[in-house]
Amino acid sequence: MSAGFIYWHPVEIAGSGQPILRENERDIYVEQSVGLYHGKTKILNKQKGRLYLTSQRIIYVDELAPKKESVCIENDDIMNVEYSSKFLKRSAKIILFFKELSQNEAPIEEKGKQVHTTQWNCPICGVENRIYSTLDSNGLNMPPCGSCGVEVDRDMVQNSIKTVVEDLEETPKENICPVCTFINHPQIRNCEICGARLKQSRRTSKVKDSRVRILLEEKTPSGEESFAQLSFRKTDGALFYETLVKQLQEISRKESKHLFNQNVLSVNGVPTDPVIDPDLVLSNNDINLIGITALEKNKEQQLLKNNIVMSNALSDLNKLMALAEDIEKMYQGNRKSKSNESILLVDREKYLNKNVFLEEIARELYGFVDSELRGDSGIIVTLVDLFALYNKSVRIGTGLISPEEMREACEKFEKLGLNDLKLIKINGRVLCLAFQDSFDHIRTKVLQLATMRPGVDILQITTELNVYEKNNWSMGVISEVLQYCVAEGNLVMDEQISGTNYYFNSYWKV
Amino acid sequence: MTLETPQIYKFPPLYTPQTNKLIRKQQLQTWESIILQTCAQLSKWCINKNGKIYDQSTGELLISIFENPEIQRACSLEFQQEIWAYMLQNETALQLKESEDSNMIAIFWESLDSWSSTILEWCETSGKLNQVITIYEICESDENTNCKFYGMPSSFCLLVLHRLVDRNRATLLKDQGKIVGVKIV
Amino acid sequence: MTLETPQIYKFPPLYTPQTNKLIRKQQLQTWESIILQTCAQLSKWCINKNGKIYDQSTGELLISIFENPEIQRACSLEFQQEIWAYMLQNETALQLKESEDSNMIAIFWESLDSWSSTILEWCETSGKLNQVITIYEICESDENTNCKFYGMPSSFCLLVLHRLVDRNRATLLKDQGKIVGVKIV
Amino acid sequence: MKKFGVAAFGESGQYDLASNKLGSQNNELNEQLSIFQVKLVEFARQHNKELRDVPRFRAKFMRMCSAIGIDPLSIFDKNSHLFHIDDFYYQICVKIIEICRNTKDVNGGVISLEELHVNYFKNMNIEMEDIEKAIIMLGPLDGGFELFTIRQKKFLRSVPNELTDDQTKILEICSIMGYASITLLRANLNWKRVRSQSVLDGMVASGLIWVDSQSLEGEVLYWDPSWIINLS
Repeated sequence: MSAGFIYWHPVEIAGSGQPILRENERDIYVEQSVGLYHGKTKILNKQKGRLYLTSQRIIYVDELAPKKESVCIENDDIMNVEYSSKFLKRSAKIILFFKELSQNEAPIEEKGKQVHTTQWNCPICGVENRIYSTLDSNGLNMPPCGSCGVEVDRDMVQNSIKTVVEDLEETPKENICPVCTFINHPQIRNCEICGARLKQSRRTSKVKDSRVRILLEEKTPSGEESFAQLSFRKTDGALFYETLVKQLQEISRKESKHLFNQNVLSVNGVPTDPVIDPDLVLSNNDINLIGITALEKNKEQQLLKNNIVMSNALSDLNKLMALAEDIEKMYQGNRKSKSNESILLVDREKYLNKNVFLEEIARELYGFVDSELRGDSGIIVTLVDLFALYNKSVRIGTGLISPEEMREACEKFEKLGLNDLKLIKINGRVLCLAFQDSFDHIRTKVLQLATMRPGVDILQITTELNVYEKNNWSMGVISEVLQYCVAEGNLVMDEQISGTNYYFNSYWKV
Repeated sequence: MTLETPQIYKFPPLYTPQTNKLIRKQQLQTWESIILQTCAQLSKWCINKNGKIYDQSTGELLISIFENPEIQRACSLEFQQEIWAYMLQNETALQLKESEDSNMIAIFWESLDSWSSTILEWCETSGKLNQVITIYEICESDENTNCKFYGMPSSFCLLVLHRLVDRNRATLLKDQGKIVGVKIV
Repeated sequence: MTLETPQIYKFPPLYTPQTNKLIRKQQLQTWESIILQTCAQLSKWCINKNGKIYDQSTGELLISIFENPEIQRACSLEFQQEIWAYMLQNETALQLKESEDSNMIAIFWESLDSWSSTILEWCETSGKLNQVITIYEICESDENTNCKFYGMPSSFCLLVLHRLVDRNRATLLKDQGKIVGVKIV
Repeated sequence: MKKFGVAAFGESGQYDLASNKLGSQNNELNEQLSIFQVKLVEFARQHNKELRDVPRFRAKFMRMCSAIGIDPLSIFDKNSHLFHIDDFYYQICVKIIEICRNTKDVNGGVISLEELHVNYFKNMNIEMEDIEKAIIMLGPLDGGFELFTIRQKKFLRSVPNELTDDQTKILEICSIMGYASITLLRANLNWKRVRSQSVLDGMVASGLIWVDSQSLEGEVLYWDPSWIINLS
């Protein structure tokens, strides 16, 4: 059982099919007809449902069996998010990368058995705030206040700061809720009475929650999966993605203020320049910025920030590289990022001899065709289309491959044991890559269609094949298959000025 | 009079020349049988190349074989030529040479032999053997209105008589090159 | 102001409905993108069915989309209907119901979702949350002249607000059936 | 725009109709971002060598380019490409396939090479022989991509079925005035009406020419669409 499964949690669903939200959980956005993937494989009977983004979780409510099949993912477990736009027939996807377990546990252990909580009340709105860790001593201002969101500077609040040290003698087995002191079951992440986050939640239990049913389509030969994918069938999911990114930034900002990167000098080898505070770059349109602080962040400030980033970015190469993501974020506002992270960098220079490189390309190609193009009835894709698709979506950033190499890689499938994908030539002229029985499958499909609906044309066939059944047949391939059926005598043509209609050949025996 | 056409006449691909060779051949055969059947039903010996058949008396268009208004389909001109070429080659039709009906085509919904034996048999029964008779007398004289060959155009009748000559059961009498009569033995 | 139109706008056959089905579909898509692009450039939310767009202030005709005087070509009325039907079906346009502008069509050169989020975001930044605001205040009040939705016709604004109601982020206040204000949460 | 086949992925022009912008962008911000884009391109050119040597930088930079919407082809010409010289040609191959698939429903799969060069590649100083070299490279993929010339004008066909002689003659006539008609065909090739009608109808059926029934002389004209490169 791969560790990835522990991130899926059960959800209680009301009779109406609506998820029952926790105490102070606020739902932000709903998306229709979404499918779930665990790693690269589809999760069976979780392919069509509604997706709720809330302030704490992403909840999937299945359409067919809401009570049984609905699951959710905690926002805290998500490390970062990737968006890949609609591509050919492949629907738009959001890839959620989960935090590794180890990272979760480290901060708690390090601090030994005690947990420090500091309380202070905000001079503006008087609300008593509490955070679970010590204040960074030299920080100029306090973290934003929970209700009015104002970051007050330290000395205004000096007298009311109280740090309380609680040590965790009581066995971790018990799970006392800090807000309403109700003792919860150790595995529960949110207090059942008031829904507040429980300290225990940090220690994600290793064992998979038994109430969740995850059946994968079939075990593909991929290793430990620590990411999930949300596939948007109807809309392009851009709005959902942008709101989710905002939400994750909100969470990470709250956390990162106290736990990570405190007064650290350089981040992965590139010195963090005090002038550039990562916050500076973020565009000002946070939806869920609460309270009056949102008022000051307006366009002028945004322009100022961008200028600082731009001038710094172009000072030298290292700076540019360090700010690559930030620059992408700057453009995030008006342009979806099209590139999707290729997990494995198959870079040409890395390989000594060409053969090994080609084998690696063949595996990457197989994975791409299998996950992106394969529909219910397999797939046939012309080599030319595949060449453009593969280079454009997977090879970006790691050097393209030549048509020559593409063909040689395809000829290696046999050797690599990936023999359910092979090169075929339709009508003796168009070279395609096809899954084992895809050609017979589509041929019978086309003949059936012609018998059921005499006089069908290529437009109707393509819609029928691709829309009603989840497939990615290109018009080029279908027209080749049609020509094949005509050549073998099963179909006869009715040529009109508006195009060609096809009939099943029921009169002239061949 | 309602004309029966075979089921396939309402099958749109019939009007598009099929690329598969085997099917193309059978398609031409189908057209040939449609044309023969239609001419037999309307007992038309010669029809225009464009496939339009008019009623002798009223001049009203009975049928245009190559066009089917019901399913808005029609054979292209090349395809029509191909069908005629097929029938000529199959000797189920013959291009009439005379200048003015150069676009008339004789349709043998019954073979020339069978026509020649019908006329031969008519001569024997009506005692016309060994006498000179004119083509008009064969085709249009009112006594053989009920004969099968009544109303046969003279050009067609000539073909039949030539067949009889080949079977040397008849000799043609020419007057300055124009055939006037025939003597059947 | 010079309006950019794609290359294909100067292609005469674009104005004739194409008989080839595939090309016809592509033609409709091209017309849809021309209309969306033109409305986006002129930031017009609703235009007349006949494709003529007038300048709000001067009333002078800016462009008549379906006619291209340069190459003396114009779309026939039925073809215009077909283009509108295609866009309605594609949900990139919407027929406005109210009686007096029955031949006005709302053009979504940006999706209703994005307009609703823009208005939502404006409410948050300008602190108008949880207050009752009128449509006039949103679209025509001079404080948000530089907002993208300034000058949006009220009928279009209503559509956007309904979308917000669907996302249960707003409630509409009706007074004898007529909508007077909206409260955005 | 709903498209089939590879055509579904395409260039998002300056009006990305599908993407809904959450932030309220106005022109200052847009301007600032485009100025930065230009500066970034120059910067990339100066640091070309460094970028090429460190694979990690190269990957990050390319990804940033595609996120910002800069077509890598526009930054590097032949001698300064990030990976190695051939990549430049592979990039052109991909772009050619993309454009052919995008415009297939408009020009029936026949595209004029001059227009392809002038409308798309010229401003990235990519020359005609680079394009032709890329097309030849596509050979091994057996995709039915083939070059042919009509009256010294080069065309690229991206659909497997070949043009008949009659169809080529008609495209020849179209290359003069942009359209063909029955009278024109009779005048130049003295084809009878029957023959030109059937060849023209065949071309319309296979999407090679468009019909125009509003011509001034009242006769139906058949226009050649192979010059149309970008649709937005």
